[in-house]
Amino acid sequence: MNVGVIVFPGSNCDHDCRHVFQTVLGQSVQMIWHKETSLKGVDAVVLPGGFSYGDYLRTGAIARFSPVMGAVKAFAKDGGAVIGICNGFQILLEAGLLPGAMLRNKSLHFICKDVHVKVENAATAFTEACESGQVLKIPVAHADGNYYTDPVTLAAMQANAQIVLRYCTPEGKVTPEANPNGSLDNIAGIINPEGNVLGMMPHPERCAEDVLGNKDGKLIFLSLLKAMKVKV
Amino acid sequence: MKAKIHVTLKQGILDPQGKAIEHALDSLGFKNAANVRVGKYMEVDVQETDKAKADAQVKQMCEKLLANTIIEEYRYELV
Amino acid sequence: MKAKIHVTLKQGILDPQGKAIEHALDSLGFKNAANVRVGKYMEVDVQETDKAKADAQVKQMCEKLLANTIIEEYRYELV
Amino acid sequence: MSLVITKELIAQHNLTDDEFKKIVEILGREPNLTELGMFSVMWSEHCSYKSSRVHLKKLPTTGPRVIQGPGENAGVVDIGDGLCVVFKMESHNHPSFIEPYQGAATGVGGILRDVFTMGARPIALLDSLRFGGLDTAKNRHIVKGVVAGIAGYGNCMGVPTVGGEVVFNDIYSLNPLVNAFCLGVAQKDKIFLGTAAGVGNPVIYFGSKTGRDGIHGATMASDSFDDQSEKKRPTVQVGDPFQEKLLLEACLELMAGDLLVGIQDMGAAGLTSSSCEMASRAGNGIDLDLTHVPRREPGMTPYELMLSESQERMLMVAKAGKEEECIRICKKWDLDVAVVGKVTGDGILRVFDQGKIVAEIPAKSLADDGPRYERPYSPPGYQDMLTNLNYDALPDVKDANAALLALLESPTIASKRWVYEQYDHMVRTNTMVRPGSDAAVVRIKGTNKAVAMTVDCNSRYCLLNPYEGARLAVAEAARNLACSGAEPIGLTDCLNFGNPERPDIMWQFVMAIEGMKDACEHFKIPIVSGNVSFYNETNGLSIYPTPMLGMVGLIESVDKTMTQWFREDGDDIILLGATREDLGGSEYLKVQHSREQGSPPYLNLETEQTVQSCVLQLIHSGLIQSAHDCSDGGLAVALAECCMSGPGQMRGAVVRLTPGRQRIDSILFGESQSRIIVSAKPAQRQAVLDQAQQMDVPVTVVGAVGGASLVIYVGDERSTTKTVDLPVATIADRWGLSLERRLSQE
Ligand SMILES: Nc1ncnc2c1ncn2[C@@H]1O[C@H](COP(=O)(O)OP(=O)(O)O)[C@@H](O)[C@H]1O
Ligand SMILES: [Mg+2]
Repeated sequence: MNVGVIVFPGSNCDHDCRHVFQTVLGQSVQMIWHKETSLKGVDAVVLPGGFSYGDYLRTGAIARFSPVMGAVKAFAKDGGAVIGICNGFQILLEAGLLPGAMLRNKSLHFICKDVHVKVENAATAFTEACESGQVLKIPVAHADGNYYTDPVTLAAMQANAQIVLRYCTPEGKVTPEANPNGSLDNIAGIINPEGNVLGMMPHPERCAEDVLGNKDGKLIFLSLLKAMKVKV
Repeated sequence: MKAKIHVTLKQGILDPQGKAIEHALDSLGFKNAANVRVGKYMEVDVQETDKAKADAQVKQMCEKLLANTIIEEYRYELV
Repeated sequence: MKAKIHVTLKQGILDPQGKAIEHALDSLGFKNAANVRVGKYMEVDVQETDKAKADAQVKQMCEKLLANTIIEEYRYELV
Repeated sequence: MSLVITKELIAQHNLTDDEFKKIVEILGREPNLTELGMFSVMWSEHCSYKSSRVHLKKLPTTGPRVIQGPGENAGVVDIGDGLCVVFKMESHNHPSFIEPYQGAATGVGGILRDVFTMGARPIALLDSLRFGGLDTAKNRHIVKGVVAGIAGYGNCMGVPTVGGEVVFNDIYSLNPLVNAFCLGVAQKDKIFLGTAAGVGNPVIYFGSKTGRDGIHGATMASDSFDDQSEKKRPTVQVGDPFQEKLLLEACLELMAGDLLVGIQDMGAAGLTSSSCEMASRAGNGIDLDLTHVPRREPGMTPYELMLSESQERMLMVAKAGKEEECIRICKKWDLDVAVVGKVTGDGILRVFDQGKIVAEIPAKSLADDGPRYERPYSPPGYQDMLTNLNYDALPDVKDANAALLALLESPTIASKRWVYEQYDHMVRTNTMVRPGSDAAVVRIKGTNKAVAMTVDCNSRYCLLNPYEGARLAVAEAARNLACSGAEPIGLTDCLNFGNPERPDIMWQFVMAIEGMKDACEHFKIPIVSGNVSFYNETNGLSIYPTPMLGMVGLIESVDKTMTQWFREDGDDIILLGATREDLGGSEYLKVQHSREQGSPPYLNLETEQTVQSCVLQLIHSGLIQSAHDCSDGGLAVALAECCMSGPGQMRGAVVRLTPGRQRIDSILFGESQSRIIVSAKPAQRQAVLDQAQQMDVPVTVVGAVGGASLVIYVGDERSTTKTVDLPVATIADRWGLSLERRLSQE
């Protein structure tokens, strides 16, 4: 598979995403500068974490106007697989590729720690290597992960099984205590109705290798390979 | 012309920053401070002498970039 | 009474946010937007009917908490 | 500039009459105002090391792995595989007191630039912090601001902050310390130096525009605080980490091409220091034309442009003909860039503005010919009072449970989770051992290796005996690395002291240098970079001597990495090293008896090294499951940490300590050195004991992992009194949430 990792000014998990696809999973990776207007024929697109444009104004607010975003939108519209992680998720929200918006964490602090998320929908291109209800331990690292959307949209997302990942306890209980940032309905990751655009706050690329002590995140990437019928 | 723009969270959206400040004011002894809301204030020089044109432009800036209308509302004045 | 408080960076202090927004506005085609400065806007209800007292309190709030007077300045109105 | 240089003006620039005379001698005339400003910053304590240089020379700086020692932006040490690590530590104390968030943030920005300016990609940050107690709102404000500032900058840069140190003591209330350490990785043959070689080569400015910020920052850092300091506030610099991230990527791209001769960041003293230092290192001069310098504000004078400390700026000397390519790359990253001068052969830093010469000074006299002082030093009269402590007047511990809880809750010992959870400590996906173990461990991609890093200094020990304190700091840092499975390969330091013009402070400094020297020579650890911060003093009250150390170790194979926490119920708990009656200077004496007195713990470097070698052997031969050094709070605290600091499940332990004739409190809480708690599967017990005995390391099986409580019997096998008996959940709660609870009061 040929994966495109978009590099915005201020992206800082771009190398980490490349490392996972290239070194851990043996796929080929293109780094795509935000000023490009074509995606060079890649099979899937990653919007990596970081602080695009310093997260000034609002997270993702400026990045969504980068020239490359036109191509990303077109790619998504054609059914191409797009995953936005952390800042990437925030950019997808600002770009309108996913519904809702991010508010400051309830604690107002940046939070970096392992959290647990429950796979609420294992029938997506990004989770099919997981069991339904499986609990994954994946770190978060953000200051604005407090997901918000209006009640109507939330109800629609619930009805369509668009809420893919929810913060939970290690045992899989979705409780307020397990919610690290105040996110609505403990939302950690959502997908579009068509099922080809995923946004998630936790960083699966940070836990995809034994040497880092945790491989839960690898399942997200393996799912994508499976969906694309790539053998690993 | 100078645009003075206020971007605030919509009514009904929880404002964690406002809450924190309210709490802090309270502990500092300002017991009669309540309903703190925090927003952004921006000043932009718009090099345009026609007021109507400038107005249209600032409105566009707000809609497109300066405010996220899912969670925020904006107002501005031109001086 | 409601205090409407503006906290802005002092003249000469670097405003990275303003710079980034200006740049973004430019790439969006708003070529005539310049000198973007970003500050905070806060509203606080002050449960106090005496205007002079309220004024003194809001000033104190700004000095003590709401503004970082080393790099920021503030102004407010009471309505 | 026809301004008359008055005595007041000279004094305002922190120059002495003699220093001014020397300037006149160098120039053969009176300086103009711009020149006076340039001399004043370059000859400030901060830039010239005028009080410390004669002593710093004593430190060992060479070794088989050392590629670049002190004298450049950062030190460079070989780690094999054609790679090297580049690291340094620096202080940003004064600015962080004035404006905690921006002060700390720009401190991180500065140390990052020092590392990437050498051609290395930064892969880890650590921060060593000293604050006053958390019972005042002002101190809490400083703590929150500093931590948020470090987070704000490091997180945005995408460089993980993987470790650090935070100590609380009221002596730091008016002089908090913010020391930041950064480590990067580079190819051994791709190191860039700050040199302006090659007459005719273009000098290029890039990064942010120049504003009026931080003018006189360097002189401020060389000045004590007093009630007048408020007035100096407009010098606050604001950091823009986003800009620095672009600067980093642009630098690495510039360096990947064959474009540059030399490069240096503009840190303290901005354009002045970067230009004269680069020229001086090459024995050249530079013609600098200020007309082209990108500026943020109109009307800036040459004085302001030369002295501004605006952040996120760099100066490079390109190969002739390559300027277009350099400019293209800078523009790609949206940076301001301009050719501002060229290298000359006459050794003069000549500054032009609008066609006129505004300054003309031999580069070498600015950069290297600053004054050197052999300041007088002698021990303070109160030194004996500090060390003489009558222990008989202090009752032994009655309620060890309460004493242990009080220690675990004391902010210096309590978990620093509240701090490091605000730092992105995992970005770049290298962090094998996160904050919370003895040292942070970061793997080196593309190899099977990892580096371990730690920052350490017990400044109370240094107060009581600066020579011993410095030796102890070196020993502790090395021990932390050993417990993580790493061999020390290099050291950087950040020497924080009071006013060097006071003989007692200078004595502390000189003694600390001697201590570092002796310990480093013994362990064969070279000091490859560092920084001195004097004048940490307010209204005559100076901080404890705080020679902060940042030590780097190498782990040859990632699977030989060790952590401090207990891993499995049923494992044996084994103590390496001997427990003496070492209560002097302990955290226990401070918390329980409000004393910061006595002699610091005894340290024998021989013994220390053997214990460290022993634990490394045990790790390499796969015999142990965990290793944790005993430091602040002694054995009881170390055991508690083994129980609860792990990322997974908490574990209890049952331990028996036999006292001999020692005080109970010294057994539980004394800070005897050269001790390490290891745990091992019972099947490995004999092998561990054999290994230790063979190396002559005192070794005792003291208990076993298991249960839900930490139980410590102090007495022989027959004694059934549980001196300590606390549920692990309780100690974890007190230790884990102490900082958060204290900081959440407004
Ligand atoms: N305490 C010290 N021990 C060893 N080297 C030191 C010490 N203090 C300063 N140095 C070295 O002196 C040089 C100048 O340091 P410094 O002025 O702090 O650098 P910068 O210009 O980057 O701020 C550096 O190479 C530094 O490593
Ligand atoms: Mg430097």
